[in-house]
Amino acid sequence: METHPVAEPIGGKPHASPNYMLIWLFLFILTVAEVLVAFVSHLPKTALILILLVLAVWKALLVALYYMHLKFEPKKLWIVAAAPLPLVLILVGTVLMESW
Amino acid sequence: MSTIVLPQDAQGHAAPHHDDRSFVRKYIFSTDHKIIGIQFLFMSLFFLLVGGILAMAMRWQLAWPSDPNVPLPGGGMLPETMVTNGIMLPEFYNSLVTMHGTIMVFFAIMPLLVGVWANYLIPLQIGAEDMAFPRLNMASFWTAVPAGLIMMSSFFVVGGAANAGWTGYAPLSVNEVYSGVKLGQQLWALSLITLGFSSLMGSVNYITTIVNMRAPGMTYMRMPLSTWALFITSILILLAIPVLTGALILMFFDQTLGTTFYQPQDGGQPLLWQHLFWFFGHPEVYILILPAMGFVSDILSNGARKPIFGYTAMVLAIAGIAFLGWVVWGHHMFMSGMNPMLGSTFMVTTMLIAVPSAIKTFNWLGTLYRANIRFHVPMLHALAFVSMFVIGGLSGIFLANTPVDIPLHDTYFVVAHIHYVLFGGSLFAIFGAITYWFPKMFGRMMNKPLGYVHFALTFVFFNLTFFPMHMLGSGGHMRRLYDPTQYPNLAEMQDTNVFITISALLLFGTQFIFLVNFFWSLFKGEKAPSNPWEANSLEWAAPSPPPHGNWDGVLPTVHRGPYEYASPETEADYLPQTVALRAPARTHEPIGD
Amino acid sequence: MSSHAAAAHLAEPRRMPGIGVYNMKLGMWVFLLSEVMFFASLIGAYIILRFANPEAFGLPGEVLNVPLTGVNTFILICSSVTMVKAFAAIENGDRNGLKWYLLATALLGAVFVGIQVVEYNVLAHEGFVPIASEYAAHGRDETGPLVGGPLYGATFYTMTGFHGLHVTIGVLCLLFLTVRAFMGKYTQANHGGVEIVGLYWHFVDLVWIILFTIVYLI
Amino acid sequence: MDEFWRLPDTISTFGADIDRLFHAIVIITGIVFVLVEVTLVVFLVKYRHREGRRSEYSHGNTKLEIGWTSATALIVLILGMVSWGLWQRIKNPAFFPEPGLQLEITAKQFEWNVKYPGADGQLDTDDDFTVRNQLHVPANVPVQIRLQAEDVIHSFFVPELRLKQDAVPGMEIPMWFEATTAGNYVVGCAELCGLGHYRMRGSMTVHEPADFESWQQSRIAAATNGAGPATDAAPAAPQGTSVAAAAATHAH
Repeated sequence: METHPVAEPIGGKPHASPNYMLIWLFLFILTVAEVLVAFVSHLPKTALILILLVLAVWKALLVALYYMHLKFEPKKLWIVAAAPLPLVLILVGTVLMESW
Repeated sequence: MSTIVLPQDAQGHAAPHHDDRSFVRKYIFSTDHKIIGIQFLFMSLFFLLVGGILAMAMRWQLAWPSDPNVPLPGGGMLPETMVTNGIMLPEFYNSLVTMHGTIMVFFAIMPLLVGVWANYLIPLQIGAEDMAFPRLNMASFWTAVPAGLIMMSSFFVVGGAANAGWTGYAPLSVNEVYSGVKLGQQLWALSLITLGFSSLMGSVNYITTIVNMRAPGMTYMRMPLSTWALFITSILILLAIPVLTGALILMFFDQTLGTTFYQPQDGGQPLLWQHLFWFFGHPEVYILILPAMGFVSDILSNGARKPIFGYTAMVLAIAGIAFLGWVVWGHHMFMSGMNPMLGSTFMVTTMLIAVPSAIKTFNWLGTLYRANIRFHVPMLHALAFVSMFVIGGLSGIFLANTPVDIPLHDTYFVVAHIHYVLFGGSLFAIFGAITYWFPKMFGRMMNKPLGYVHFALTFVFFNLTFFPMHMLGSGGHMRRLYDPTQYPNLAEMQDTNVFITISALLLFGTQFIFLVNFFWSLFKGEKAPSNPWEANSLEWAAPSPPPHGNWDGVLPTVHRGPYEYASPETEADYLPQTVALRAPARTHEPIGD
Repeated sequence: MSSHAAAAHLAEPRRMPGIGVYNMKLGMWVFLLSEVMFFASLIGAYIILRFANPEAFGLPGEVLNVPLTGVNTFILICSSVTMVKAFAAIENGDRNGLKWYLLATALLGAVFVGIQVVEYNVLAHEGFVPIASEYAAHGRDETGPLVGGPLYGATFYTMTGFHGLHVTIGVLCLLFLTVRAFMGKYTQANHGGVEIVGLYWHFVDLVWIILFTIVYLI
Repeated sequence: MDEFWRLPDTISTFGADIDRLFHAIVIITGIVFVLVEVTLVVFLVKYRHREGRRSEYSHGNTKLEIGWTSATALIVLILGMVSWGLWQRIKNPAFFPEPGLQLEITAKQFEWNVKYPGADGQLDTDDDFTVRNQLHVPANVPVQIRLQAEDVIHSFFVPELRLKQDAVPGMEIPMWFEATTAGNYVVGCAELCGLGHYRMRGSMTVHEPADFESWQQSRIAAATNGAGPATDAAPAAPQGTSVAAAAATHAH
């Protein structure tokens, strides 16, 4: 039922097509790296958690930017997509403060 | 009276727009945003009445606790598990407390502000023919209805309705060993989860509509403040409701599966519920006031016949309140045993909310300065909002201040505060909004004398009911007490409780004037012109009531902001957004946002 | 996915430009934001509970089968790439590619859910259950002492379970898309549905990436 | 002013500070309240509709707005700063004074069980004794209390002490006060805790230090005389189950 008053054709503007298989390879390597970091390395707990979180966020960003095409969207949509992130940080941050 | 002829006026008097939808498609499973708004209006007015009746029963008990000489009127009709020999049982009183809060917050005020007006006003005020997703909109209403039915049904199940307070603090709310209520508490959680889906569908719709479907010339900074407030409220709903849903799901698992998220056995955390609930709950509080601020701004500017003072500051203040709403939830938990450093941090963020609130209040006063004020009924309600919201806001400073909150927390001071904001604030704004947009919704004017009487009595009895509660609270009167006379220090203040109850009964009785006026005007009211208040915003350019599709196929073009009253560009004291003064205006209008 | 009838007679004058994406896509993005908050609430709960009772949670790999889940993660990542390939195909007008990539995505998603069901089954037999009174997980060797506590089971099943529910819904949507693709409903000019469901599917993948790290590896 | 607000006379050392802050806020908010409401009424009368009048065409005044915004921000920030220290002093265990008496209160539906140290003055030893619904403390001695709950959340509230603290199951929350005036007061529960919430009432007796000593001795004597666990039902407490519950009160 929705109308499409904007110039964009349905399905999005034509955009540069990234190499999806390369992203897939990256995701695969990062996943393997995560498992290795968690089980093979003998890092201190805090460093381990930090490295794992960085790897996870890296993977999540790859998915959001390339597979969800955020990289090729109007900048205004970036604002929309980023809106809940500060709130998530506030919630998780306070919860951590409370726990310590 | 007016020198302006609206282009739409001609269409409004033309042959009615042919509509071949069946009755069911038109009025029951309608996808028309206006019908859905009206459906929400009837639903939430019903729940407002239910919530009011529950409050009256509570007040009766508080004034004459367990007094066989003053039995609860109608108590005889209730089963023995609620009222025995005219004496209300404590478990039923706790259910009343819980259900009054839950129903008023989730099924009366929230849909009255958002469900009704976001649906009805947004497309009209931004110049769209309907919502972005009309069928999703219909689904939103038809999800809210079963949620309400589930909530109401809990009164009739074994053990009665939920009785752990509207805040549902765990472990009382998750373990029937402590509360005596199992099924009622589960239905409570289930109903709110269901309602969450309804709100979510609504807010996705409102946001998309406002972002993508504004009429030509309708830049963001030309939107009426009602729409701005509803826009930001939708964002709050979108991001806050899922947190409540998550928290309720964990609660439901605790209640049904035997998990222990919120129960201290095996390491569960009762405070976890409070954190999640209030992380949702404080944005929720602003969901319940921001739209009211928007409506009041529209009505006030119209009644004052003057542009709203500081439009940009008003928009920024709404956004500021909305953002601060996310970082203050801990002020509900000052006494909860939360880390005291967090308490101090939350105090400062909470007190900062005074800043945008003050901006709004002063700007409303600024709007009245050197104005030419018409005291129509909606205007009176809007003015009552301003003066009552000031009291609610100022009493909030007491509660935000951590040391002062120590004696006041969980007392009637809090009850007074919330009712000054939610009744004195939101509900006055709702009365204002209903009386203001009634002609647009139903094509008929509401009765004026009845409107004035209803306003005056409501204003007086409201203050007589809720102001003394401040003093009860600072006197040490705890909330949610079935029988305050059990405490010798509170028994001394019993005459105040009686006074409050009598005022509350009168306040409740006064509302029937409104109901009579509403239904009488619905059928017998004077026919309304398309712009009875001589207002500027787009909805008044459509016929009253607007046809399906709103604009008869031609989107209105917007030339200016919505508050151009007393503009030097025209003879009349108002200048609608659609009126082009300099031809050809269309091509000269800036289109960018 | 949409009818242009309503829009047609309102074509002039044109609306404000809006955000630059069509309504359904904006709507899906907006909806995903609320999903972010939903999972944030579950993760926040997990953090509070875990910090409050570190001893109630097992070490990585102690109870949970990480190799199996690693394979499952790989499957979900693969399904994301087939999804995006499906979208790329129809963008280029390759309707045949769309069909088979969509089918592959749906199947991979179903395999993910299937493996999760197997995983749950095995774990439940090992005594790793969400119900406090029946928790009896002894870890992977089944002979050691009791590992973790009921909260471990409860948070694990809640977080992965709600993700699994999302995957299941996604598979159903994908099957719907596949059927429509085989009926030839999507064209190079009109394939909004593929993009919308794709966004949802990638988001579900994204959530899994975070959950896998938090639940299984930390 | 206290008459109007019905604030009971405070009997704790920090109570007077809270009251001072309360009164300061009453004055600040009172001024704002009067200013706003009077301005509102004056505007309503002065600028009411008259034939031939036209509103001033103005969209605001940026200077004025910046002015009142920063004034409000300044006032609330000062108020916040002033309250910061007092709150930390009352609630942050790092700033608690050296206790002269340590007690443990366990709340449960619907009673307060107060555990006193026995002759050794130490909690968690064999000679501790528990009294139901009766809190006895000496005047002018800092009392530190470990607050816990057995079942649901309760909230310890003595209006005269200006002290309130939730008791949360699974948590042990410290709180302190120093009473200054001997007398009898009421301990209430401020958090909805079930159907008996309204009668979850205890009594607090503040003794002169010497009297407290003798009260404590009599209790210890009663406990060691083999009269069973030292229990005590609150006088005239209207609990339906009071006899059974009193008998069951544990001597840990």
